[in-house]
Formats: sequence, structure tokens, C-alpha cells
Amino acid sequence: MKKTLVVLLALLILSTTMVFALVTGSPVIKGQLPFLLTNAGQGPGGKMARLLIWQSKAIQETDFDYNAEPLRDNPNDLAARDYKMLFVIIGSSAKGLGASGITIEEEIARLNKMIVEAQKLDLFIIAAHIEGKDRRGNPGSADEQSIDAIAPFADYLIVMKDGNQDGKFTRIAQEKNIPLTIIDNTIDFMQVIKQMFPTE
Amino acid sequence: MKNSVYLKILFLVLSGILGILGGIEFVELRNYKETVVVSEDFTEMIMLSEYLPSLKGTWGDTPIYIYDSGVPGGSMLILGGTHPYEPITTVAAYVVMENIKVESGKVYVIPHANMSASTLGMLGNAYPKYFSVETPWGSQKYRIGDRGTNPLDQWPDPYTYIHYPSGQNLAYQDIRNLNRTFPGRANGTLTERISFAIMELIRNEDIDIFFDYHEASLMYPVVSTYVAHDDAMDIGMMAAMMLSATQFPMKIEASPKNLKGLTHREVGDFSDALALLMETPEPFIDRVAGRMTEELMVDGIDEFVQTAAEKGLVYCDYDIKEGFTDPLGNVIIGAPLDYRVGRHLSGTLEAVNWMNMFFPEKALVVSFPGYAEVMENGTGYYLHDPSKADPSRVFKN
Amino acid sequence: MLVFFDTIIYYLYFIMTAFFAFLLLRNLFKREKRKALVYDIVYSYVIITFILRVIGIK
Amino acid sequence: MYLQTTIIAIVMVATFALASWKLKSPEISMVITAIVGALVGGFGFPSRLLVEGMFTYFDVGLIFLTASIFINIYSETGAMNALVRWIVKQFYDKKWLMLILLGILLIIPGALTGAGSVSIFVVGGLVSSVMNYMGFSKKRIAAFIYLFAMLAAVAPPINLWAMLMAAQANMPYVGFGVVLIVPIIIIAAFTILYTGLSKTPGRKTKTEILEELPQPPAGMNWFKILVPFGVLLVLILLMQYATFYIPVLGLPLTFMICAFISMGMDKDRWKVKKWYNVMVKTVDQVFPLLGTVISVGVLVNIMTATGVKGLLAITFITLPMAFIYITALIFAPFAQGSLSYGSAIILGTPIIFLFNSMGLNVTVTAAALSFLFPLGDCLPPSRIVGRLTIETVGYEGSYMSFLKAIAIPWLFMGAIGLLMLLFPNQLRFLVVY
Repeated sequence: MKKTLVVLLALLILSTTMVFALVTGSPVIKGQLPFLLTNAGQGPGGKMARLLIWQSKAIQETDFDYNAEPLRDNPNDLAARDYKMLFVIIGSSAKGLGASGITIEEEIARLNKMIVEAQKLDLFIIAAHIEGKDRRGNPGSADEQSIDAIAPFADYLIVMKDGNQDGKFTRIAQEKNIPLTIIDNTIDFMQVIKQMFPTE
Repeated sequence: MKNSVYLKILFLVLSGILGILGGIEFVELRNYKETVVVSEDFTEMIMLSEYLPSLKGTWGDTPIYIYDSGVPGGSMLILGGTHPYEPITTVAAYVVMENIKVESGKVYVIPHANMSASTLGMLGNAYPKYFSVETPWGSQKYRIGDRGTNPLDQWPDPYTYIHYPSGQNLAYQDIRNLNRTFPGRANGTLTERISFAIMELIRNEDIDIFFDYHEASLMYPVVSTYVAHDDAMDIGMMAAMMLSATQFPMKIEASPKNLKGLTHREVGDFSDALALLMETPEPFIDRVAGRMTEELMVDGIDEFVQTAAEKGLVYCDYDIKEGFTDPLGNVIIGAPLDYRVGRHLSGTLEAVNWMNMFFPEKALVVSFPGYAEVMENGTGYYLHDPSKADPSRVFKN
Repeated sequence: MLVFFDTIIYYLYFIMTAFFAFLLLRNLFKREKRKALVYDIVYSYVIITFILRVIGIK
Repeated sequence: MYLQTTIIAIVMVATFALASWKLKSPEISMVITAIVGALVGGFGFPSRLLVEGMFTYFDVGLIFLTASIFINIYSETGAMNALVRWIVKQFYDKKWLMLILLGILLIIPGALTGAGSVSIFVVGGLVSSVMNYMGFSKKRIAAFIYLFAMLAAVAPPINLWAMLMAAQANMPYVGFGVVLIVPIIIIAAFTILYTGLSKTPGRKTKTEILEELPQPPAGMNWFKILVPFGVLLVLILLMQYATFYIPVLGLPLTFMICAFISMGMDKDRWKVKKWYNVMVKTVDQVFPLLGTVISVGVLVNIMTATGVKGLLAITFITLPMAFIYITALIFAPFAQGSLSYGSAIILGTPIIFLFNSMGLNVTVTAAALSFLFPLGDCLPPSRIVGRLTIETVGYEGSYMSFLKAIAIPWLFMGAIGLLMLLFPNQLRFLVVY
């Protein structure tokens, strides 16, 4: 029972509109609707973000679409609706290797195509790395390749603190002059969403 | 040169003595029983063979402990000891069994999912036979088993194992690996029949949420992780994020669709249960670990694994010198038993909470000590003295 | 039915092992090759391995 | 821990060297090394760990025993000689075609069971005597058989190293077909050329050979020659493709069934005494191998207990990448020599994870490693397939001279494996699902 209480308490804290020091760095930018949520690297991050957006209750479920692999089968994915933003969650998967996984080369090729297409459509690109150091790897790994394919082309970066221990995202932000918001924990992504889409 | 017959007999006798000395220890391990004192909410113990009679009288049969609140609600099944060389999973199941309170719904716990595999050491791995958990009333001894079913119970292995029903080829010894034989066959090998019986339990009792406790080597990417079937993904993700923010680092991975025979894949595919598997870090089973000792099992402190960690080859927090600090402020040095037990306990509670939130109609209200409590008081604090307990609540496994 | 056959095969393996244990025992005392003393020792512990399996100890 | 374990490791190596030199028996030397290692490591005299170790490769030992019994009984019926006779008759003038066929013959049993030793047991004797009559030197015969036994173990459908690594790394064992077959064809072609281009000065004429070969016993016919092998093939294929409808037979029982069928083909089928003697002789013949697999298990168990195994593994995988490539040809084979298939689990799996973390293709990497491990089947302490080859061929030189005899194709295979390890992403196109 005590355990349940702790969890409920934590939830309560998280669901207040009060902002703790959980979200730091550049002020959260104002969001535009509708947007397309996707992921780079085929990790669980995209679904996690979708879930957190639902849980935040800041916007309607119909205000955004989730597509795990836009442009893989359908070249019109980015123009399926009048999207204003492309919201990319970066992170690969550690699930089974070989045939059970994805080939990262194909994934990167798709991501490159997606960025070009998004820029052509003049979408506001948000790159978010919200799973921390577990989704960082050696140079050349699926995680790093995914970051390199997306982050430098973003208009806005959201990164979890311990995923930026080596300062890679800070460097990208400075070089490309991209605003960078830092969160303490994955779950604080909910706060970012709430600030992005404040309910009057 | 003709060797003396007496000399030959002498060698034979000496080897025989060696065999007897070793044999005594094998027999002792095979027949050693662990003691557990079930909580007051315990209602009934049945055997797995109730779901598949052909298991009766075999080492594949194993006790199922039932905690029925009598109040309508969700139902949960916990498997410990799917791989008995990850014995903390059984200890965690015991802590649940000794302390659980069920306010609504029904809970099933199988502490030794593969009983046969828990009765021998793993060939070539030189494990100690037992390890002990210190309690306020003395120390409590548990077996360290194998990964697969005892060859004395299932023999021979094929030259390649073909998974039923997918037809996927797997290494031959995986035919005795309970976490590769799901969903099992009623007329298959012993291990396949254990899987089938567990599936029958899940289907017949309409289990809502299923947990399979595991431990992993630190160099295995899926360590400190939930592995969730597609249906349980939302629950797993919320629980993982919550735990990482408030208690201990926890990752989440989706169950790969092409990897067959594993509980998180097959239980989800072949029943309505929400299937989750949890992995804690167990340096003891890392390929690079040094000396095989009981202390390594209990404290999880190993220099070679530390080297691997320093080279960035492990997939979770690990430090045997300064340790790392969890969100509650505990400093974790190595991968101690309490840490691993606590992870399983809170991993279960957190996921159940989220199931209750996502599916209020399945509400399962349970409580037992979690990570914070176990880290504070130690695992032994939650194990009860069988000599002082009501004999009807003392069980041997 | 398959379970029944599995059981028969299971026992066949024990019989097979017992048979080999017997052959090894015979060769410990009467063999053509490798008559050196050290091989008496090797034979001895190999035989014990087979016997422990036959009597279901390991 | 590093220092202590290193000392234990050094003591164990020294003990093994000394014991092998003094006692001339690798089997007992391994057990003595294990006991000394346990004593130095502070485990006392760990009877349980020693006995437990004896069971590590118990089932492998059973396979050796039963496979040999089958083939010796088959030979006893005269079928083997008839087969050799027929091959010499047909292919005496077609050397290249014959070598290709013998190669394929050697690959089949190992490819289906995953064990090169099974290839040698089942068809090694046949291949050896045919090549003998064709005038090849013992050295070339040994090299040919050893190389093809290794390729047989690597060949799909069953490549145990790749399967074990896949199982440990949670990757499905699929996509390995082409990436294994292409290098196998290259290595096989090289080995055939290497063998075929050698001189065969002592080659007799066809008629001489046929006179020398014993006449097949009365009543020997194609049916009797082929049925035992046919049954073996059918049983193995049934186990692969009708698994869900038959019980698990296991290889030992399969070989025993075929042995009994062979007996049934003979006119002396009821002469129990005769068959009993064949089996006694077989046990005598196979014993060194049986002793080896039992003893190597003891050694491995103590190496694990004392942490020596962990020391080897951590040392190898924390080497800088360049060193991994440089030393792979030493580390991987020696791991195989001392740990047998355990090498795949102990060294192979960490490498898979390491390479994966750098974005290298793991399927090609696993395939590459599976070409490097079998090279160690001729290395001490166990040198199982190496010794088996020597026995089967009747090679008389020293073990070192055998190693020299196989060196060139061995290095070629190593080079191919290493190239695959170096360029996994460039070879990715070979992975076909």
C-alpha cells in the first residue's frame, strides 16, 4: 500500500502545472498543430513519446499522428495532413540482433530522405533524445548514426540530461544555433509537451 | 608391459571414491528443499500437473501458490526460476509469497517454473551449489541451478532443436530451455510440456498480467530491462519511465517478433495475458566473470566485469568501487542481492499499477515490499522464520 | 503417444550407457592399444562417469 | 583478482606442459592440470566440480562411440570395401571429379549434424582408403579430410558455433545460408586444388588396385551397401523436417539404429560374438577421444571456477580493435582447442555485442567467427578432430608434422575468416533471409 502511495504521490507532483527544475536549458518553444510524431532508429522512444503526449492530456489525440516509418512505403507520408511540425524521437533498439532487428543503413537512408522531404515542405523539425545514456553508443553505432542523421537538421532539440554527458547535443546546438531544452528524466517530456501546448 | 590387475582395481576404486564423493553432493543438491512461509492471504497450493496430468510424478511438476482475495478483480501470474541459474528470481518470488496482501483479484506464483533445472549445477560453469540470504533469525539457503532441464529428466537432446509451432531452428540444448519452448506441446518433451501446462494455467484462469523474472549478464543489451509483448508495451513503458525517475534505472524493449519460444512473445501471442519479462543484472553469469563463488552471487562484485564496464561493454550501471546512486539516494556497489530482489518487486508493482490505470476493469490491488523497503531493511527482513510460523503456512520447494 | 515413445527412448539411453560402461570395464582389463599405466587411470574415471549416469546420480 | 588469476593460469599451463611431456597422455594431463589449478586456486580437492566436469561433453562422447560402432559394423559387413571398389573403378581416370565428390561426401554428415567429427567417423575411412589407392600422400589425405571436416561443421543447415552465438545474443539463426556457403565453396576449391595438384608418384594402375582390394563378400549388392546410409539420411531428414511427428531420437540412438540395420544386412547377422568383438574393438579405438572429451570438461570446469576462463575472455575482448583482428587467428582457435564449442559462447558472444555496438553486421561477424573457431580443433589441449583425422588416415608422423601438413589450407581458411571479420559491412549482401 505504501508503494502505491509513493507512486500516486509522484504522479501528483508530475501532473501539477508547476514547473520544477526538471526542464532546463532554452525555453520551450511554442508548438503548432497538427504534427507528425515519428522515431529515428526504430527504438521504443516514439511510442513512449506518444504515450507521454496522451498522458499529458495537453492536446487531443487527433491533434497529431504517429507513424513509425514514414516514407518507407508511402512517399506522401509527410504530406498526408497539413502538418506543421515533424517530431522525431531518436533512439535505436537493443532488441534481437540479425534478422530480428533492422538494418541501420536502410534506416539512415530513409531518415535522410525524410529530412529532405520535411525541409521541402517547410516543416518545423523537432529532434528529441529522451531515453538518456542507454540510447547512446560507440561512434558508428545505430544510436549515433541516427543522431547524426537528424539532430543537426532540427529547428529545436529536446534532450535528456544523461544522454548529453559528452556534450554532443550542446555542441550540435551551438554549431547550428538550435535552441536546446534539457529534461532530467524521460517522464519529464510530459512537462515539455504541456509547456509547448499550454491549456488556457 | 602388463599392468597388474590389482593396480587396475585400485584405480577403479579410487575413481569410484571420487564418484561417490561427487555423487553425494549431486544427490544432496537434487533433494535439497527450500523453505517458504506463505503470507496470511495465501489460499491454496496446487501442482502444475493439474493443468497437464502427464507431468504428475515427474521433476517437471512444480507447486503453484494461489492468493485469492475473493473480491473480483484482475489476476496475475509470476514465474520465478524459469532459468534457475538466475536464482534471485526465485528469492524475489518468495518475498512476494511471504508478504503479499491481495485486496482484490487473484495472484498465482510459481517460484520454481523449471523445478528439474533447479536440481543440478550448470555443466562447465562450476557454480556453487547454494547461496544464503541473511535474515534476523539465521541464514536461509537456496539452490543455484542450471539454465536447462536436468538431462536425468529429459534425455537425449536432438542434433538441432526445432521450435514448436514456428519451426525455427535453435541450438540443440535449447530444447531443455524453458524460455525457448513456449507455448509448448501437450505431447512434447518434458520442457515443452511444462511450457504447455503454464500456458494452460494462463488460459484457463484468465490471467490478466504475466511476469517472467530473469537475470541477465551485464554484457547482454537487454539487462535492467522490461521486455514487453506488443499488448503490454504501454504499461511497460510507463512503468519503466516511472521507475527510472523515482527508484532505479529501468529500460524497456519490445519483444522481437522473429524470436520464438520466449515467454514474452508466446504468452502474449497465445493468450490474452499482458506479458512482461524482467531482467536484473547478475555479474555471476557474465562470460568474463572471475572466480565462481557464493559471494559473487550475493554481492555481484567482480573485477573483470568492472573492467568490461570501464571499457563501455556493459549495458547497465555497474561500479564496484564508488558505486552509482539511484534516484532514492541509495549507493549501489556491484549488483547486490537486495538490489536485484528489489528491482523485481517494484518492477512488478509498478507494472500492476499501470495496468490498473489503463484497464480499470482489471483492477488488481496487491501490496508487498518494494525496492525502497528491501534496500532499506534487506531481503532477509522479509523472510519469516519457519520454526515460528504456523506449520500450515510452511512449504518446501 | 509421443510422450510414451520419448519415455522408451529415455530408457534406451540408460541401457546404451550401461552397455558402454560394461565394454569400457572389459577394456580396462583386456585391451589391445594404449596399455600404458596412465590409461588405466583414464579408463577408471571414464567408467565412473558412465556408471554415475546409469544409476541416475548425474 | 587479476594477479591471483594470472598466477593460477600460469601454474596450470606449466602443469599441463610438464604432465604432457612426462606422461605422454593429454587426457590425464588435463585432469592433473585441473586438480593442480583447483589446489592453487584455493578450492581444495573439489570432487564435485571434477565429477561435474566429466559430464560436460558426455553426450559428445556418446556420439563418438555410437558413430564409430555404426561405421565399424558397416565395414565389417564388407559394404565399405565394395563401395571403395566401385569408386575406384568409376573415377580412377577422373581425379578432379572424384575429389569434388569425396569433398561433398565429407561435408554432408557434418553439415547435417554440426559436428566435423561425425563426418570423419561416418565417411572419413572411406575417403581415406579411396585416396590412398589413388596414390595421394598421407599428408595430403590428412589435410584434405581435416579441412573438409572443418568445412562440414561450418556448413549450413547446422553450424553450431553460429547457433550458439545467435542463441546467446538473442538473434534468430536465419540468414546464414549464403554467407556460409560462398566462403565454403572458395575454401573447398582451394583445398581440392591443393590436394589434386600434388604429385602421386606411387600411384598404382587400376587393375593392380582392384586386385589388391578384397573381393566383396558373396551376396553383397547395392541394396545392402546403401540401405544403412539411406536410413541414416532419412532419420536425420525426418528429425529436421518432421520433428513434430516423431519423438526425439538423438544422434547416438540414430547411429545405433543404423548399426543394427547394417548387421541385418549381413549374412552372419546372428553371430552375436562377432558383433560384440567389433564393438569391443571400437571402444578400444575411440577411447582416446572419449577420454579427451571427458577430461577436457574437467579442465574447463576448473578453469571457470578459478576465474581463468573469465581472465582469458576479458583479456581478449578488451584488446584494442586492431589487436582483436591481429590476434583473432590465435585466440579463436586456441579457445576452441581448450573449450570446444564453449569458445563460441565465451569469446564469440561478447564479440558479437562489441561489433554490434559499432554498427557492424552481426550475421557476417558470426559467420566469420564460425570459420575461425573450427581451426582450433587440431590444437591442444583437446585437438579432437586433429587426432581423429590422424587415426582415420593412419597417419604415422609426429603431431607437429601433421600440423605442418595441414598448414597451407588451414591458413587459407583462416585468411578467409579473417577477411570476413574485417569487412562485415562490405559483405552484408551475402546475408539473404
